[in-house]
Amino acid sequence: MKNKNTPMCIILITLLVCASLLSSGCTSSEGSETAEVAYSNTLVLGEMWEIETINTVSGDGGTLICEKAAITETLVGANPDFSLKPGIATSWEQLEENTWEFKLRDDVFFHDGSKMTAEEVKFSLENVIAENPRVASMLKIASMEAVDDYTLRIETSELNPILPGVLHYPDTAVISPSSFDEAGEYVKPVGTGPYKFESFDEQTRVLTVVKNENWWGGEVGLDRMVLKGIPDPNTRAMAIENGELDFTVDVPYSETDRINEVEEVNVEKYKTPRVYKLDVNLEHEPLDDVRVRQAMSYAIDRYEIAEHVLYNVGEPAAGPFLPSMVWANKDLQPYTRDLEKADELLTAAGWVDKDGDGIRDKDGKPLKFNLMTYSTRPGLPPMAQAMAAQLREAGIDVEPEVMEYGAINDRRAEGIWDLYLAAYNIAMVPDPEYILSNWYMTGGPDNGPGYSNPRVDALITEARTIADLEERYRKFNEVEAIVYEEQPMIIVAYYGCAIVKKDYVSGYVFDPTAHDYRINADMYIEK
Amino acid sequence: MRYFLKRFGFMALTVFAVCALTFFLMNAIPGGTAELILKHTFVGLEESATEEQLNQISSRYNLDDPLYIQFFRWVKAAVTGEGIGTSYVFRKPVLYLLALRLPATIQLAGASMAIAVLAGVSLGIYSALRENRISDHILRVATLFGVSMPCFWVALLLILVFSLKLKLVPVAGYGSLENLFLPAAALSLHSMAAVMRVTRTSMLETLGQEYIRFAKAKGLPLRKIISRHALKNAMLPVVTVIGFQMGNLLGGTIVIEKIFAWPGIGSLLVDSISARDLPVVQGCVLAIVSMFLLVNFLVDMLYTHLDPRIRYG
Amino acid sequence: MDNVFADRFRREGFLPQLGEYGGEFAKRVFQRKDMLFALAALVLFAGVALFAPLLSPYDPNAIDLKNKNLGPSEGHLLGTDYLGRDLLSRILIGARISLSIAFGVVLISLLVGIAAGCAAGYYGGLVDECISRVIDIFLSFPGVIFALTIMGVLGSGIFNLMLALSVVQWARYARLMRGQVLSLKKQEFVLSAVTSGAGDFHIIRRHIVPNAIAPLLVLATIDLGHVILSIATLSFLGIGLPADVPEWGAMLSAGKEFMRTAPHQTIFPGLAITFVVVIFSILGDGIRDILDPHHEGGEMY
Amino acid sequence: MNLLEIRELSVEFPAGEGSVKAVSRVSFDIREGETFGIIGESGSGKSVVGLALLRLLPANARVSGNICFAGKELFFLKPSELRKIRGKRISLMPQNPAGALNPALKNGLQIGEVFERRGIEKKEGMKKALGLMKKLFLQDPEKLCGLYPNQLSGGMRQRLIAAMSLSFEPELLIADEPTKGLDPEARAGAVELFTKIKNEYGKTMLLITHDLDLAHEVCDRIAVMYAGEIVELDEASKILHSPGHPYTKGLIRAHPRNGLVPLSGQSPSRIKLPEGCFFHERCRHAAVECSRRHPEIQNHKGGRIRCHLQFLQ
Repeated sequence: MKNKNTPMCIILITLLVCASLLSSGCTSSEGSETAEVAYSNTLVLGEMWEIETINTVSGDGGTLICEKAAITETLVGANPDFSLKPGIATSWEQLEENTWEFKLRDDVFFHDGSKMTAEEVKFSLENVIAENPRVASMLKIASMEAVDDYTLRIETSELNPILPGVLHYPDTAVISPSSFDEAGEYVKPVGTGPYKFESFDEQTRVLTVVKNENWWGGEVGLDRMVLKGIPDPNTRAMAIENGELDFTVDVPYSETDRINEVEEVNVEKYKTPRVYKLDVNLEHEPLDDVRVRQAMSYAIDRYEIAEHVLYNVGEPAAGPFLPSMVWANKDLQPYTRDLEKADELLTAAGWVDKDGDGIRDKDGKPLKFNLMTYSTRPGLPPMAQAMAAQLREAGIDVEPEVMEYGAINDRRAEGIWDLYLAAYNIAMVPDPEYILSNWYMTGGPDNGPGYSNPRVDALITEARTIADLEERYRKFNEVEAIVYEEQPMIIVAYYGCAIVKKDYVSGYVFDPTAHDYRINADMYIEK
Repeated sequence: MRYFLKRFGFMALTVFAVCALTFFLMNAIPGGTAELILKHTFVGLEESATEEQLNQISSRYNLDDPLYIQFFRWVKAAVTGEGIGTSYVFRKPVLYLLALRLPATIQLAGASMAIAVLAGVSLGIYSALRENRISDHILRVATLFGVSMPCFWVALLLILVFSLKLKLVPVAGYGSLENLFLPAAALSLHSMAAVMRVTRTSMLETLGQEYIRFAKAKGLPLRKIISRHALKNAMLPVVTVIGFQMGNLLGGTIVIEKIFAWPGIGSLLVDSISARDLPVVQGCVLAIVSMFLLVNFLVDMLYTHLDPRIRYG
Repeated sequence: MDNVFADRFRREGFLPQLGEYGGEFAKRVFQRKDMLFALAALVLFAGVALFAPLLSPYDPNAIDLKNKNLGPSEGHLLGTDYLGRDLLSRILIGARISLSIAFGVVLISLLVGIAAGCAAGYYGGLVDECISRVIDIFLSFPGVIFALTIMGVLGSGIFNLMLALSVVQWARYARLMRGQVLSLKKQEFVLSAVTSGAGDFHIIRRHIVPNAIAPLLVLATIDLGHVILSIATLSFLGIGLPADVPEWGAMLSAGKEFMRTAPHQTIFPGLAITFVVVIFSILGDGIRDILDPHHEGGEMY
Repeated sequence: MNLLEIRELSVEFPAGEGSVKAVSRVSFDIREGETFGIIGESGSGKSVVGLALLRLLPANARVSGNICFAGKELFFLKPSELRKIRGKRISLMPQNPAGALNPALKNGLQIGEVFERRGIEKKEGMKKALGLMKKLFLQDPEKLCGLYPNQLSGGMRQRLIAAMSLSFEPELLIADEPTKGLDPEARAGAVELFTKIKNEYGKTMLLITHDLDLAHEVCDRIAVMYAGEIVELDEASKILHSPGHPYTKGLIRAHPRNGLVPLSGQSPSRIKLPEGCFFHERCRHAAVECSRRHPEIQNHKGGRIRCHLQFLQ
């Protein structure tokens, strides 16, 4: 009997000891933190998403590794006005309809010391095409050929004018074959960028990068950068205030002004290439009536939303493109709130409040819509609430509903929806065609409203074959003007980004073409 | 021996049933697995996916096979020790992820349980010895609130006070002892209160027993009477409650890990559920259920150790 | 624990003299100050939940962006939230939501539990074996985690939340019911009903359920507090109820962003949750103490 | 020479508004070397007297009077001094041997702890205890020490307790209902046991019992208690063969050997005691005087008795 119990005791005691050892084990890891002091020029960065993987090929690590950790670089770069500029490719040319030739820099070395040539670029692109269906479908590459060490020829399977733009997409960034082990398994990103991969702690999910002394672009500002994934905006805010971070983004919008007041911390607000937009189900009466859609757009107070919901992290929007984009239609202005105009339009469409309940009706049916949105982007649910309140003042009853993403997809597939508020990227590829054809062309993949306008379709198709950018952009401007008038999607506001950093972080330049934010090589710490 | 066989058999059955349940449940998600993987990993949640891309993903992960075949394949791999799948999001074997995350959860749950038991038992004894005095009443009211306050609320209040106002400990994170302080405190409160209340009751009951009086008659000092005679007997119900509380605690780790960015199984589970990372969800549920069953098994064994009147076998 | 209740009731001959015992029960309740307090609070609370629309000073969903994140003041007793909605009104409406979901969950669990427990206890044999196994499995892992998984699949929403929590809760009732039925089956009035040729359904409905239900109701009272906590927890994680529903956990979750500038959005909903759960804790403990003095203030679960 | 002198001992327990008078104004002496018995129905307060001697009553008991043991006032002792007397100089053999042994501890430990910090080596003490156990008809005491109490029979437990109580050769042994709840065989054993203790050890004993046979075998003098009072006190043989008090008579008639004639009626409520003699409602000989005036205890024929009738005639 005695013997029977003793093992139990031993097990329990072992468990307790284990627990205490574990806790002492984690104190010992403090040692490595003190080692950080050795680097005088280290930046601790609070990344806005959980760092789940550093895999840029078959995982979603592309944006992180390319834009935020600056380990890898793309062939094509972009200017702040979204026009393309050379990256590690110096120039490109469309030789024939489906043939492109890219000239590469001849002074680029991978972090493993090897020289980057067209062969490596080809290998890198082939890998990502094989694994990433999204990139594959955007690139539409049929074959590639390394003409010489610094010339890459690409054959596309069909006419693809946006190919250079796609090659600015971070998932296409070039990695060395030494990123993979002998079995072909991805191990770590070996790129060409200003920072080298040093370590990724998979338990705490902390990514550490160090200065690349041999960067082709010149001197790199920081010795070292530590990226910690902190998905909760509030936690990021508290951490930078407590001095645990040097740089972070998107603290709660409501906190931006207060944090800006905190000593040694400053907040900068920028627009990012993403818009808050309200899809309107054109198959549902009376949303097929353009007057109703225009009235809704007049009823929404974009300025109030920008100020009180987004706390000015973001701005009222007119069309799908940022005014700073080179191809944007600069004539368009955001709809300003005008309840009288909305009333006029709705009355003309036959919607008046006959029963005096504050909601307009027609043939005994109230003007009532449901509005779906999701909560992964913090601005959406309150925006839906605010919009519902504003529309109600115009006599339109809108019932907002916050749902799971999967459920929204189902509802959209089945057509059981009226309005859908979402935040869409508008420069996945820095080219207007991508967005306009996806959103507004008949049957486009992101044409949620089911919008179909032959004039729009014709303009976009026409633009495809035009090589002259000015001419091409003119066609797109016309499309923008049409959809501005017809409002199949009510564009509400530009998405914003709040950069929060310590005062001693200098040389940071915001890149509006980045997905969230981009770390530039010139950034340094001023002591 | 037969008892143990039966017990382990039941544990295995439970684990299997739970896994099957999770598997079929998770596959009933609207939207479909292929679409979710595609969007999460390659496209971005808000963008739309084409049929072609979906097919590519489906065939890559064998998602076109009937569910029961997929499940059978999973079970086979698990039983033969091949592993329990690969995460769609992390691109790593699930077992590897669990091994990475489990220590953090065990550490948090262990520390919380240790706090709960140590503090709960001592306060419970104190309260019992001071029955109906002021300090007893204060403790009992405190207990009532302890079991009634939501632990995430407690966690937020602790952050507000200790991190933001007093700046004593970091807001969140993992790695050092000071990081453990707030989450463990927030998580343990509920269990501590439960343990304390049971200890008090059971201690009072035990102190009224004849053998306590006899021990006094033997001339033993009070300290000895409590530590030797009362405690062991009073611990029986406490041990049962610790078993119950383990479930509570494991449930609580989910919220607490989320709030404190603690890299444990709980936060992994929540993230995987929202990312529909089915193999990881499956693995987390498996790990948590196994842990819970194991702890309860240990509790039962401890029970037999404490109470010689009970014998399994 | 469950069987302790059952035994106690049986010992006391609870059922044949339900009325008499009920009177005694009420008397004992009124002797306890804490239970009186809790009962009064519960009545107050139920009243608030029932008449919330009349009591709340503002429309709980009325947005007033210019007056957002206001601290408590005369105009808004508990301040306003991040969209300028009156916090007091939302907390009052929240009482209604929490209570109705909790009652719903307990009711569904009770019904399913009774059905399953009856089937298992009454028919015995293979039916019992199967149902008992299922019950054991459901009881052998942490409920919150299962509810979380289900919510992850179903998505947030009141109905889904009720469903998920019921799936987690029913097994406790089923186990208790099964034990009740097993011992009732041997009682004379059931045996005589069987010999007189009454149908199974009739016997279960007429003789077994009414006589077995009391301890389940006790368990249900104790459970209400737990269910309210679970609702809040799931909503806090963002998978219970959507952030725009005035449920306390969801309010807390939305308010935590403003913890530093407007802490009242975090503090008041939390207080409301605590307050309600305290009430149910006191009631549950009290009922158990009265029914089972030997078990005074013992296990909570 | 009196070893123990009890004067005007009263014990009350608060109950609701009033209080239960468990013992009222009990006085008696125990001489060195004698066996003094207290008999009475259950609830007559006799066990309370025993517990009061060692100050083992619950904290809420209100005790008054004097108890003088070997020249020391027990009620004025400090707890540390009291512990020196408990177990060492005065031992208690509690009623209900099943409850008096801690079910969670092995017998050996429970025996051994008597010697702790008492100036006796534990080993030596154990040796002595083992010898004692053997003497008290316990076979294989070493093995018994390794067992738990629930593995012993009722009789064995009692002997074990007796061995514990005697191991320090106390000056006074209080045995509380030693035969309560024992089966006939074990009862016979108990009688044998006490005879042996009395004869071999020559201990001064206070035997509290409702068992007339045991009292007859063992006691030198007997006090009869009714409703918290001593109603008669005399030599054992005189009490048992020619009782003076009607209650004593009734008790003896109720004994199986004497025809099992039960006493009619019930003991009076202890919260509100009747006027006059507490026994008059059940007394067959009650006179008018008996319901009016409460009788005082008086010397009578060499003993003491509390009855009007004895003096009216």
